Amino acid sequence: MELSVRQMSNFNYSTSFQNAVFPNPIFTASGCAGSGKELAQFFPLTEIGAVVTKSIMVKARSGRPTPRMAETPSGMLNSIGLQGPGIDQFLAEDIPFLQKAGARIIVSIAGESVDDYGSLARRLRGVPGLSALEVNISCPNVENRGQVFACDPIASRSVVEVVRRVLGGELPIIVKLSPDVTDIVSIANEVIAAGADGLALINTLLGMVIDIDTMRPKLGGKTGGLSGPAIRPVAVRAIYQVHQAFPKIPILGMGGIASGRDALELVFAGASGVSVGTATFGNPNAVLKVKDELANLLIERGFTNFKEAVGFAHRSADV
Amino acid sequence: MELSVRQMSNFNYSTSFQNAVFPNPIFTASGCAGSGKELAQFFPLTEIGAVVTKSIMVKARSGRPTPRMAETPSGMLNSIGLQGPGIDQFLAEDIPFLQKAGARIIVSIAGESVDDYGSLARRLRGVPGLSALEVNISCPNVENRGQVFACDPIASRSVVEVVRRVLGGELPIIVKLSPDVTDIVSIANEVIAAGADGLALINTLLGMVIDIDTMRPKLGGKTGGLSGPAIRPVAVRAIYQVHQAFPKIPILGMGGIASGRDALELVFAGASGVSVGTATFGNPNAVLKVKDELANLLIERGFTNFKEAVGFAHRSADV
Amino acid sequence: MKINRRAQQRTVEIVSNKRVGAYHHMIFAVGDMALHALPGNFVAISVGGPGSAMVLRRAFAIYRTHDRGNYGGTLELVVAPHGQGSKWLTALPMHATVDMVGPLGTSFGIPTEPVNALLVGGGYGSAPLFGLAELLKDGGSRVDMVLGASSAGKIYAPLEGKRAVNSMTITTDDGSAGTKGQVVSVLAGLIERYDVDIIYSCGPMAMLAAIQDIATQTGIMHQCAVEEAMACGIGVCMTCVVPLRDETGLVKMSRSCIDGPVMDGASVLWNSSGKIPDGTFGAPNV
Amino acid sequence: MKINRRAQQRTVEIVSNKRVGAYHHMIFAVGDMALHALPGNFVAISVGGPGSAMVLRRAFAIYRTHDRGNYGGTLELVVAPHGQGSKWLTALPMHATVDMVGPLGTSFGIPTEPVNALLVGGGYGSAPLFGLAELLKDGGSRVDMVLGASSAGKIYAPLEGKRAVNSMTITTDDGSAGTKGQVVSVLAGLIERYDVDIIYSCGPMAMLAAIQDIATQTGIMHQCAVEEAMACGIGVCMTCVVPLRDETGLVKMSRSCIDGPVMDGASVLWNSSGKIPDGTFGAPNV
Ligand SMILES: Cc1cc2nc3c(=O)[nH]c(=O)nc-3n(C[C@H](O)[C@H](O)[C@H](O)COP(=O)(O)OP(=O)(O)OC[C@H]3O[C@@H](n4cnc5c(N)ncnc54)[C@H](O)[C@@H]3O)c2cc1C
Ligand SMILES: Cc1cc2nc3c(=O)[nH]c(=O)nc-3n(C[C@H](O)[C@H](O)[C@H](O)COP(=O)(O)OP(=O)(O)OC[C@H]3O[C@@H](n4cnc5c(N)ncnc54)[C@H](O)[C@@H]3O)c2cc1C
Ligand SMILES: Cc1cc2nc3c(=O)[nH]c(=O)nc-3n(C[C@H](O)[C@H](O)[C@H](O)COP(=O)(O)O)c2cc1C
Ligand SMILES: Cc1cc2nc3c(=O)[nH]c(=O)nc-3n(C[C@H](O)[C@H](O)[C@H](O)COP(=O)(O)O)c2cc1C
Ligand code: FES
Ligand code: FES
Repeated sequence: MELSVRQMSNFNYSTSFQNAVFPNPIFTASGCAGSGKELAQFFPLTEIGAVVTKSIMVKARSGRPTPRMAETPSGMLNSIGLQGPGIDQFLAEDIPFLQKAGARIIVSIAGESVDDYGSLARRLRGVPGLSALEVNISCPNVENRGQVFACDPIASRSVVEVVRRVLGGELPIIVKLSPDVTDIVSIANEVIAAGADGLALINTLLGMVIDIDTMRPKLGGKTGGLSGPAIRPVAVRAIYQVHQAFPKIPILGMGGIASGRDALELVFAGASGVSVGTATFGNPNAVLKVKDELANLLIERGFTNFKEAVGFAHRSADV
Repeated sequence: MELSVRQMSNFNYSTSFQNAVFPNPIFTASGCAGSGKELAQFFPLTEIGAVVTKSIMVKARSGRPTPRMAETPSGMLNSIGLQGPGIDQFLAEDIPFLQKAGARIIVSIAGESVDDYGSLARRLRGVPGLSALEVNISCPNVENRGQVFACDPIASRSVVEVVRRVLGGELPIIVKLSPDVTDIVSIANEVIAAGADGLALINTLLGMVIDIDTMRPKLGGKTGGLSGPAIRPVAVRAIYQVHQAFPKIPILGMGGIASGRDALELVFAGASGVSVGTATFGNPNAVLKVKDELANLLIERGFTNFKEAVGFAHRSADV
Repeated sequence: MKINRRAQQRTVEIVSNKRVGAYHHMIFAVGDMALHALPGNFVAISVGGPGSAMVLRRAFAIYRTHDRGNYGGTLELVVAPHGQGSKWLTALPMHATVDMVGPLGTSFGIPTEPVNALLVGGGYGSAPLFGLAELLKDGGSRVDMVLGASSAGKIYAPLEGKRAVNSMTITTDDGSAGTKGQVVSVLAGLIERYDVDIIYSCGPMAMLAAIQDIATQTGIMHQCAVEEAMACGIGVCMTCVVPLRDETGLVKMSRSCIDGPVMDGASVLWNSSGKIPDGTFGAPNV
Repeated sequence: MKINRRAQQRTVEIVSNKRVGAYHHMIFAVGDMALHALPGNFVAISVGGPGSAMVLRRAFAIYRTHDRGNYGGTLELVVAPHGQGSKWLTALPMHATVDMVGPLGTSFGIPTEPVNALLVGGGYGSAPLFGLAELLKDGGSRVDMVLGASSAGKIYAPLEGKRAVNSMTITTDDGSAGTKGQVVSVLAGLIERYDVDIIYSCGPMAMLAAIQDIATQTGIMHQCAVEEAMACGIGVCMTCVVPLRDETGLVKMSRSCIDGPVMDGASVLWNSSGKIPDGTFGAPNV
């Protein structure tokens, strides 16, 4: 510990997603950090790489009925249903707070139609102090019988094309993919072709819990998203596959990260940044913990630069 | 407990998959019960609904290199790679043992080509004492760049058509699907159209663990199949969706079942039978434990017939 | 907005763990976390230890606190061994440590003038009411209490707590203690007898909803501590919401961990588990 | 085929748990499970308790057993607190219970005639060798032992164990006890000095492979207890395989939990982690 801290000064922890540079690669995960205010009670938001906001939509949204959560073995299901105040109130209240707190900001956007994504990008284009957009395409597309965008290569592509067109080269676009697909590499391929600068992997897996006492689905929304350590092996696999196919595209990894050793798996698989989601529910200081532990583990392994470790498992695997 | 046992006499625990009838619905999971001999050391195989054999292939197969397993939070990865002796030795050694032990037998078959499945069905057609075939289509199709059959609706369909043609109406066919697909209901639809009598849900999820000390994938086969309680919410969801779409097709459910309460979730979601896999590794008597606990839970809830409970969450959800 | 300004995360030691009826009364040495807790606040505790499959904290209403004593500041809980998490917690020995975050959430509002207060608790829901009773008494209020549970063992009412209130009424579903029936069946009588100005309550959602009905009928104030399933307890996950009408009349799905657990009973749209009430901010247009 | 005919699953009590150097020497009251254990057998223990995220048992070589005593039959292990599972186990207090399956696997073969045996252990791999030494001595054999580890604290060699053998050689990588270096560096000398007929070994795979090299060169028998990661320990999962040549010359991926852990060193195709040796039964045609 002593040693690590001493050596820290020589360790370059910074990472980048296209032109966006972050002092360290540990971010919050979308939907798992409230508006930022709540976590700021536990640590200064400047300490972490970036705050990824909950996915914001064009209009206010009540979300799904309760119960909205169920604990599962080493994980949880949630069915929040993207509750949020809509882009206007978000820009009026949440963004100014984050700016004042000095946080690096990645805004996550979500829409019900391709147009929604375009409108959101337009509203966000000129906002000062944003580092990147995360485009959450794990949303039902109302124009296509509610099929989730991320499950349809064509729809995924259309969303990214629109956002790219609106933004020009102004802000890096990180597209967040769902693991609930037959071939995540082919979806990645589409969104990269459409102009994604980076990918966020993975969103939650679709799951269900049945309450054995009421004998019906436990969640108000019936199904929910599975997150937490349970899904980490799926995240590692998805990141490994996508990094293998597109080694130059930076990946923001997430899925069950609660410690430095967990984050290290994602980094070796190919993640240039790591978001911490569910772990924050169990430990308000989880993001900081992951940040400190990961640095120590990398230093112990002789890395002097975080970026050298990204995708290392691919290089060492063929030795 | 007392009470439950007394009432047991009035409780009808039997289940059926088309014309195959089983005294109770708790089976082993393919690949998780050795050849049956090993478990017979712990309890008589007649006690459980059926033994589902490890997937047998046409030829002998060495499987993947070691390491073949990694423990993960509430789960494990395996990359056995379908090690087995091939159908000849299987028929000469494993089947006679199971027959002698009085076990009800479901043979799981796996192939590298559509023809393989046909050959296997031909070899098994006349074998006395089999209750059903489980068709494991989560195998790479060597004729189609190694794409897993279960990920391709057309290939899945072809396999089932061939097996159906060879078997005629002789043995029920239970087709085992992979959860690693964008739309499991559409795959189910194909295999049902091709003649499946039942479905087995779910096979493992594709995952990876990276060893943070060697800094490379931990498994010899790099990726592996994720099983255990971690995946239970995915199994419940898949079973619920498929039962909703095809309420008359019996489902053999599996994925993280280690107790009666776990099994009950699957039954309420729509499973007519429940296979216990990974839990046997943690507890050699897990299959029996699940069987006893599930019966007690059903009796406590006033069910007198197991079959009434199948899919109950669908009926109670809309009250 | 209240953002748990005084919340701390710390490792705290169990200095007492005693079974009392169906519950465990547990005392933790929490240092200055005890200084800031008010009746109605709760704490969130990690359960299961390292290597546990349980990833979420469990919330517990604070029963009472002491600023100083043999163990420095202490904080007390009344815990029902219910599922895996609470069973793990109540099985811990003396001197074991747990990770605790607190104090969290809103607290009961204390009137500036003396009033006639009726405190209603269901099961372990009595826990936060004793500290509240003390505060109210200190302010010169009359405090009557009614506690209900399924059976006698599930009434948590320590002797000193009983003594501190002006009257104590007990109801049990099975009649094993006090009046047979539910708390709501005795409320109307008590409200009249003691000329009640305000009801404070804590217990299962169905009980709170029923109390609100009576409060509405009788036109008296009702502050209640709700109990929605919480994943984080600190306002970051949006799982714990209840539909709440704000000052402007707008109904929002509001977090019971941050905008609650103590809420104005008249502002809650009760019996809406499983649905989004029509007109809620952002509700789907049907 | 040996199918663990005598294996039992039972809840057993910890009757002693003492730190010895880098290890914990643990004694369990196991009833008649102790009757059937032979040197080389192992047990598989559930770790983490209820609600644990660890779903697989951990295997431990049996150090020794006693049929009867204060606690009835007892079984002893030497456990290194390594990862989450073994740390949980070694942290358990006296009288805690664990779920144990055993005895499992093959045991060391004992010659019918007296021989000169060399027993080689790496780290906690010494554990099963003391019981083996006793059996060999009872049969009139000469028993020499060599134990190696990275440093002195990782040599497990209780006094009575040392006394029971004809000679004891210690090696450590850092020279903190005995000869500096690895066990294999002293083997050739010992084989010659004691006119060794057979080597018995237990320890990390790399050590066993190196011993086999020497055994092959010197043309002597070598029985070793291998240690592949095991998911089930009872032969049902096929994770624990090593390539093993059978009597007919056929190489098969064989389960180290059932066809082992004790194997004939000359039959194992060493250094094949990460590959399937060419010609293995069912190997892919390249
Ligand atoms: C604000 C608040 C105050 C509480 N105060 C107390 C208290 O003083 N004493 C006490 O014994 N318990 C209290 N609870 C309930 C407590 O948090 C646990 O939910 C309960 O102990 C069951 O957890 P478990 O792990 O034993 O059960 P499990 O069934 O294993 O819990 C699984 C999940 O469901 C949630 N859950 C289960 N039951 C409830 C419930 N009734 N309410 C909310 N969530 C639930 C759990 O929090 C957990 O996330 C309170 C809950 C809240 C939200
Ligand atoms: C036949 C056999 C005999 C053994 N005898 C002993 C003994 O006498 N004393 C002792 O301390 N340990 C022994 N081990 C190792 C022991 O089973 C555990 O693997 C070890 O304690 C590490 O487990 P963990 O939970 O602490 O580590 P973790 O790293 O949490 O384990 C994760 C997984 O990897 C496996 N694993 C990790 N290290 C090893 C290893 N070296 N060998 C095999 N699997 C491993 C674990 O079993 C577990 O499934 C033996 C293993 C085998 C197969
Ligand atoms: C309660 C909750 C809310 C979430 N909300 C969002 C969201 O608004 N947008 C999004 O892209 N992902 C959302 N996610 C997914 C997470 O950002 C993350 O991808 C996923 O949970 C996996 O990471 P974890 O295991 O660390 O939580 C949410 C997850 C949870 C648990
Ligand atoms: C070690 C291991 C081997 C398996 N082998 C097979 C197999 O040969 N054929 C098959 O269809 N499924 C196989 N499976 C998948 C299981 O049958 C089951 O579908 C899956 O593990 C989920 O159930 P569980 O969580 O109870 O293990 C295997 C699983 C494991 C863990
Ligand atoms: S419990 Fe997470 S927001 Fe209230
Ligand atoms: S550990 Fe399962 S077969 Fe050997």
